[in-house]
Amino acid sequence: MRIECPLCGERDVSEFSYLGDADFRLPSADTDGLADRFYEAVYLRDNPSGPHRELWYHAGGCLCWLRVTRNTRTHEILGVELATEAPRA
Amino acid sequence: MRTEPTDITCPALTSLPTAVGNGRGVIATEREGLGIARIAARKGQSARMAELFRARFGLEPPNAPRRASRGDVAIAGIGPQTWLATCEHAGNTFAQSLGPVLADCAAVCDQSDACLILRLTGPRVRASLAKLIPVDMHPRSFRAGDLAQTVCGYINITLWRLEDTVQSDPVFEVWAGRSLALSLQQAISHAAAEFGFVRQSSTGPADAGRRTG
Amino acid sequence: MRYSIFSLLRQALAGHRGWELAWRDAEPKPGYDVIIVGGGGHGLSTAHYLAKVHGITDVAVLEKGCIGLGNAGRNTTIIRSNYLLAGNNPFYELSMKLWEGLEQDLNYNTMVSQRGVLNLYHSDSQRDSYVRRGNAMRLHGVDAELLNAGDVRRMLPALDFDNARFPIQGGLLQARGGTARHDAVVWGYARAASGRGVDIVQNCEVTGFIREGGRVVGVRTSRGDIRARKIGMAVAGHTSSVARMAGLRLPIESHVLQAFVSEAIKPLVPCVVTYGAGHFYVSQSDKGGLVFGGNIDGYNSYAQRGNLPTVEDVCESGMALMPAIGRVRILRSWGGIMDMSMDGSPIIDRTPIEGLYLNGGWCYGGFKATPASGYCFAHLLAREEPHEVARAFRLDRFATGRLLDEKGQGPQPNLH
Amino acid sequence: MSANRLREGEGALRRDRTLSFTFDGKRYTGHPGDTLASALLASGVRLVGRSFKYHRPRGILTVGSEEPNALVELRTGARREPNTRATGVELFDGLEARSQNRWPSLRFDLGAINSLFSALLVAGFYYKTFMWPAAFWEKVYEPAIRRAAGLGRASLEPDPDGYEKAHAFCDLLVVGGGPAGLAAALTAGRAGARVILCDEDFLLGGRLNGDRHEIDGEDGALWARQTAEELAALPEVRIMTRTTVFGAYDGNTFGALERVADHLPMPAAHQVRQRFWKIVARRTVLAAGALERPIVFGGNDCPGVMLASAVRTYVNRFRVTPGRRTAVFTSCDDGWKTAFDLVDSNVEVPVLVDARREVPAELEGQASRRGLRVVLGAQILDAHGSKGVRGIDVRDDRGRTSRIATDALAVAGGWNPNTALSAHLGGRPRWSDTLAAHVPADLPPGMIAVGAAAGELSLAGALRTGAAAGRQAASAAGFEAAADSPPRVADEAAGGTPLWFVQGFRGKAFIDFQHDVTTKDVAIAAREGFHCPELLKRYTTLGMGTDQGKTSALNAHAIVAALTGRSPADLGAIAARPPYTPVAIGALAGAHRGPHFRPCRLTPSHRWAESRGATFVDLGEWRRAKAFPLSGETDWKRTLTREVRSVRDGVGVCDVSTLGKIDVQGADAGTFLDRVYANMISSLPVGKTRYGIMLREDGMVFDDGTVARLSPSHFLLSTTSAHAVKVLQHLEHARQVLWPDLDVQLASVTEQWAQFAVAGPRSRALLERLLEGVADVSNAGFPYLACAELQWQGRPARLFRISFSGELAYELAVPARRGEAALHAIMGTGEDLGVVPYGMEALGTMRIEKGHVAGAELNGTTTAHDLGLGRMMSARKDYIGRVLAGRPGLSAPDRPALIGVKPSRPDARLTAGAHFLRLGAPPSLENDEGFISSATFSPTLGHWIGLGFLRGGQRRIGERVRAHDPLSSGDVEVEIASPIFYDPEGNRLRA
Repeated sequence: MRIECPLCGERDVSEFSYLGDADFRLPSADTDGLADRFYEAVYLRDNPSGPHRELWYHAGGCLCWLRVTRNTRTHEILGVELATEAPRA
Repeated sequence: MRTEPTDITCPALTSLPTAVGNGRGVIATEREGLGIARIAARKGQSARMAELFRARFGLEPPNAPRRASRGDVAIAGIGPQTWLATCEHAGNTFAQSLGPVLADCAAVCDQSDACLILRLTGPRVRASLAKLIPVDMHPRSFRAGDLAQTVCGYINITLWRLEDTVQSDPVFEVWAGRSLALSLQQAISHAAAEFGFVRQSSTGPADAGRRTG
Repeated sequence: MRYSIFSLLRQALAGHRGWELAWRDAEPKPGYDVIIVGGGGHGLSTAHYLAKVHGITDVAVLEKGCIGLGNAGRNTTIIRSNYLLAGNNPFYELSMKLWEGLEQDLNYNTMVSQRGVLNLYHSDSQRDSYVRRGNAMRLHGVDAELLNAGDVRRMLPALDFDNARFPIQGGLLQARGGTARHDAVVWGYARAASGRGVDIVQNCEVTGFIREGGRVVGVRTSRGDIRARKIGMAVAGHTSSVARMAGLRLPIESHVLQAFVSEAIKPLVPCVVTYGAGHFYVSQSDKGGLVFGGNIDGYNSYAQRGNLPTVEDVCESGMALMPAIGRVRILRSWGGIMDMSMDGSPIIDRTPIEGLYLNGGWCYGGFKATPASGYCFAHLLAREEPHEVARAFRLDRFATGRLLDEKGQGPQPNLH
Repeated sequence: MSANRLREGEGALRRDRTLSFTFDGKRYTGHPGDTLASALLASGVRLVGRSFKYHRPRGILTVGSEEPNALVELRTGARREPNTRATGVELFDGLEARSQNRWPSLRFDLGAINSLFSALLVAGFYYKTFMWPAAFWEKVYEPAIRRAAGLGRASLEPDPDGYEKAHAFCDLLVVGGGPAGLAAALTAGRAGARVILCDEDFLLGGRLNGDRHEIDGEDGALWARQTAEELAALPEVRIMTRTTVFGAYDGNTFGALERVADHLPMPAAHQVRQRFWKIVARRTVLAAGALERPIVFGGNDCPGVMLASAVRTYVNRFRVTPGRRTAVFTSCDDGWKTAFDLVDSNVEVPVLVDARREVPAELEGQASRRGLRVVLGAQILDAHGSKGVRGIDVRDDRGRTSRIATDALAVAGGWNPNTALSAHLGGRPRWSDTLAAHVPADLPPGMIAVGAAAGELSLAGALRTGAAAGRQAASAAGFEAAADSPPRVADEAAGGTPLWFVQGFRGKAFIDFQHDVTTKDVAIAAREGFHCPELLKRYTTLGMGTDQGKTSALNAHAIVAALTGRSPADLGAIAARPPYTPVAIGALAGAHRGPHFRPCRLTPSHRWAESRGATFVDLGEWRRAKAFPLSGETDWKRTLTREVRSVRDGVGVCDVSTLGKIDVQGADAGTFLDRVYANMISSLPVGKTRYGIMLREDGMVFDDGTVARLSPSHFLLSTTSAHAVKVLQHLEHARQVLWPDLDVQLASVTEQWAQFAVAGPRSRALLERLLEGVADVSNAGFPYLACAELQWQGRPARLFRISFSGELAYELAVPARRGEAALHAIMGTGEDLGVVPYGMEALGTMRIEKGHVAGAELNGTTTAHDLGLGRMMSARKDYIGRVLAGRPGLSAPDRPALIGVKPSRPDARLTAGAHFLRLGAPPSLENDEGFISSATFSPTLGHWIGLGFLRGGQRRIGERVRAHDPLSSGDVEVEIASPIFYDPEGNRLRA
């Protein structure tokens, strides 16, 4: 598997480390039922069979966090963006 | 007891042989005395940082994994709004002098002691590096001035290519953490052994490799 | 037909023409007491114990393809009960006890081989944590033994004791651990369950759940709707996907774990060995192949295959541990989809949906758990309460913070 | 002249040189260009191995890497290679090979007795028996089965040869150097594209070397040679012979194994044995050819029965005939070529049997021109002969059976395209009725199949499809290939009607030769319901041998299909998995073995420590000084005691450079750190240091360390050595993903600074001298937890008043290159103060005496409360981990919490890992109340002490419990104490 780092170019997967579901969002402190929201954010991550938006860290390169869209059934990479620049939709 | 030994990147390197295998397929020399500063622009200040740097050194900080140099000073892009600047013979004073200049628009960290820097050249340097580094170093793909941050075995490295030598051998510089200097040299000399690996004492200024005239 | 040397002799004389189907290839009925989704080891053992222990035989096991071709047929066949936490240890020990009597229970030789499982340690801190784990095992009456480097050298002379980056200091041995023939376990449970009246329905893919009011009352399948009072999921690897059909989100990610087998060689590795300074475990099959593996690839995946970085990491660790295998060749590699839970431990519990029960999150520890998993899941389905050794495997433990994190890695599945 | 070597013709041999080798100790000869297989055949050796289960005599079946039978142990001693295919071994002078899986000898093998029980040893017999009496399985049956396991013997010694990895990148990777592959490489290479051409053979050309062809009017083998020369001359083309592309992976990455020195007696100095290539290719051309399949009939495993194409290659390329009389059994046109080539090489062909009633007239014409005896519409039922074929039973179209004498039989059952690589990424090959075989379908992105691999069995088709694919790949990379006209070749008959198996045979008919799977086994499996291909394979072990079913899988499916009234198409293809052919584990490990398994990080004082005779310990990647024993100090306890006492009573120095150091700057640095640390950081004054803990998002403690504030917008963090990299990743995540709006810059400065702890009551005296005129280190001028940036010896330096030992202590940081010099200065300056270096043992002991938590306590399952650090969790701000730390399970009062323990009997020893039980309570999980996490002998207190976690924690101080350790040192009664054994008030470090 090769990931196109927006900065470094296409690199082997061995340079990256994986975090998972990129739509993971920290609830803001004022939400009610905060504990439940946090439980969902931290433990109930998206795990689709197919396209998946996920966070990768270029640990063996520029140390950037990336939002990668990848098909978990075919391992095809569908898109990569810097976490700092990606729309946080 | 000797109380004032000179600076040493990795004392243990002295235990390594200076030649492995026969021939001079790969020649390694350690770069010394370099002043190295890591520059990270403050939020929204990268343009200002570039402007100040240009004013001071007449160099444009690249916004890509490229290296630009002028005289003793060079600067390379290593990340978003992040650069690595070097200055010959300047040692720790480089970052110290740069700090105040950029203070309001960038964080400057002295890295002069943080890395081993090996300059690698010789007719078989590409073949040897191909055994270690998962990046395409074909002359068409990795040009003079290009930079790559990648891994060499399990060692994080920064690598860039300088102008070829007069014998038109390619010239690379490989950076790795000081504590890993021994492991890195072992890996490189092992990979180059079949072509002949030679380690020389330190080089002159950054662009000694460049063709003269 | 009862299997024995005599049935074999009789058939030999009859030119082997009298063998019957190992298990009935059943047509689905319109309804059952219990439906088990998933014809892997866990689903089939659940069906077996439902019938045998609880007398519930109106059971169907639904499998989308042929039985036993998921993780039950893709693992490295290791069985052990060397666990640290009180929530895990008794469960896996029950499993070990069931393994020890499985041939007779099933009248099928699952080739359980208690050749020992040895975890090597390479540092003082690693030894300390093994001592802690070994003592926890002893507290539950599980066999555990601490070996020093000399003991290990006597057991496994081919390991690297003299030239290693991380020298072997000793190991934690569970002599009762070992291996079993994974396919035979599936076939044995299938045959035994089928013999007690359980319907094993192959090529029957569940495509959805039938809901009435709040509860689940059946499944929609590629072979039509089938109703049931209770439905148990045993589809580790695809638990998220099946649960999603019922509108459930679970603390589980699917990851790929690669495994490898070498060409058959004469006996070299007498027991199961785990390298402590890298990702590598190995045993030798009864056919002579070295069966080994390492860490999961580390990214969510539903493709039953992995990539080279893991292959290299495994082989490097193997060579660091056992430099004599340098010229032994890898014959085949494959990948299985692991249900990686958020704390590295499984879930056997009711779901928030009435009538739907969950058995999953086995990470890469599922094979050794096959007997106890079925035993405890059957208990839950039959008695509506968790079996005493599976009390900790609750679905709500992530919300309550009563976690079962053997490695202390936290909510990061690819680190467990 | 050896028995079966043809007199005339060079083939691809160099007859001018003779190589000698031994097989089972007997000496033979061959020539450069021979394989072990061709040389054995030439020497008249037919029996080369024994089968796995029945130990049946086996010969050479094929000429390539699909060989199931001819496996040998190659080389000797530490270089012994089990299960090596004789067909793939390039002959070298002095080669030593031995047959396998036989005892006492190959000709007389006692294991063959299994054949007598073959009626019992059928598919699945293991599972149906050995069950009673229960005890016997473990003690008798299973050990016996394991002893019988395996084919060859691996060496027990470390592999003496070297391996390495290499990376390559190209526009086009061509897999296979036959006509199709050569055409593809040539077209793309001429256009200027970067091409890599791999072939597992040592000679390019593929079937061009095995068959007789004409290309542009000249010999096909010559055309191959000339093409190879032109390719070699192209600057951007890399030809890799002896290289097998064994796997396709994601991202157009391929694994390939180059056998660098396997054709030599041993590798040269600095030469590796094999090189593992990771090739990234824009486009891939799959030109791996096709594999011929056998026909299943009685005694078809008898040595001398070979694939027809293999016979042809032995004749044309190696100038060897498998027997003086060689019959041919075919169901396709291709088989006839073998008969023709044999006859043309003056080898007697007693009969050509074709199962078809009608064949192309052109073939019959050629046959009669050669006076060849042909029987159409006939089948061979059985081959006879114990250790080699002597005769065959032929049943003609009228059902009459006659025996014909022959000492070899060439079998042509048709061709299976070699689809393996096309299916490694999950694509399933498609069934082709015309070929009666699977062809590549649903290929990996960027891969094109050509030639026989794509079902194009004719030479013309191979050249045409190859060139077209080469052109396509070139243009994809931006190069336009000239439209050369394809070479002229004669079109040939390549038809056939599949004959999977014959009926009415008498002997055993083998499908999988290596695993002795017969038609009977497959029938049993089908009868018992194991007819889906995966179950069939697992139940009968068919296709699980070293050849992975290359010659057996499809035949088996066809037979099951026939038994269950289906077509082979209905069964689908077995999933192909890497590696295509077996790959040595050593090659995949490359140079990462022994001491070079992983890199080793050395501290700035490493050489100095070595010179002081230090002992070292590996902690993760780092190698650190464990202790500095003086000569005569044989016992670790004496050294430890001296080092600890010297620090407690005088002054000691320790290299702490391994601690992670992270530079945090920016206007929002304070806010940022408040969010990642559980305690308040923004309130820290400039010039001060504070202890801090970070939690994981789930509320467990992640890491601890100090935070120093160098300026309002500049902080310096220290992390544990173990977590330095993980903490930076965690902070980068917070900075880039969680709060990208904050103005924060992060940089690791771990490698930049050498840092030394100078600890002990006399540390101030030492530093007063060392930093004279540089810094005021008095208690007033530089109180506990102070920090400062200095200029020392013309270099920047940093000074911190922090203490891990619990003594008055400082940490001095200097640029790493200056580390050794600084250490010399400290030692020199402190000489008369009695300064000593101390290592990890003393450091660890003093931190336990002081009750500081470390790795054993920060184990990822402990909360701040568990660690007695609950008060650090700020209630005045939000931070990572705050919310989930409040979950009932993490705040439950019954959670084991940090305590100290000391043995009731002062001379008793404590072990980390012991569990706490109430006195008198029987050992059981229910009674388990916690455990000892760290233990050490305390030189300060004169007895063992430990830290641990106990239900009820420090509420139970003074209580006596049992430290239960049946595993190592037995049980010890201990008293619960405060975790801080030494100077609880902290007077010493504030002194």
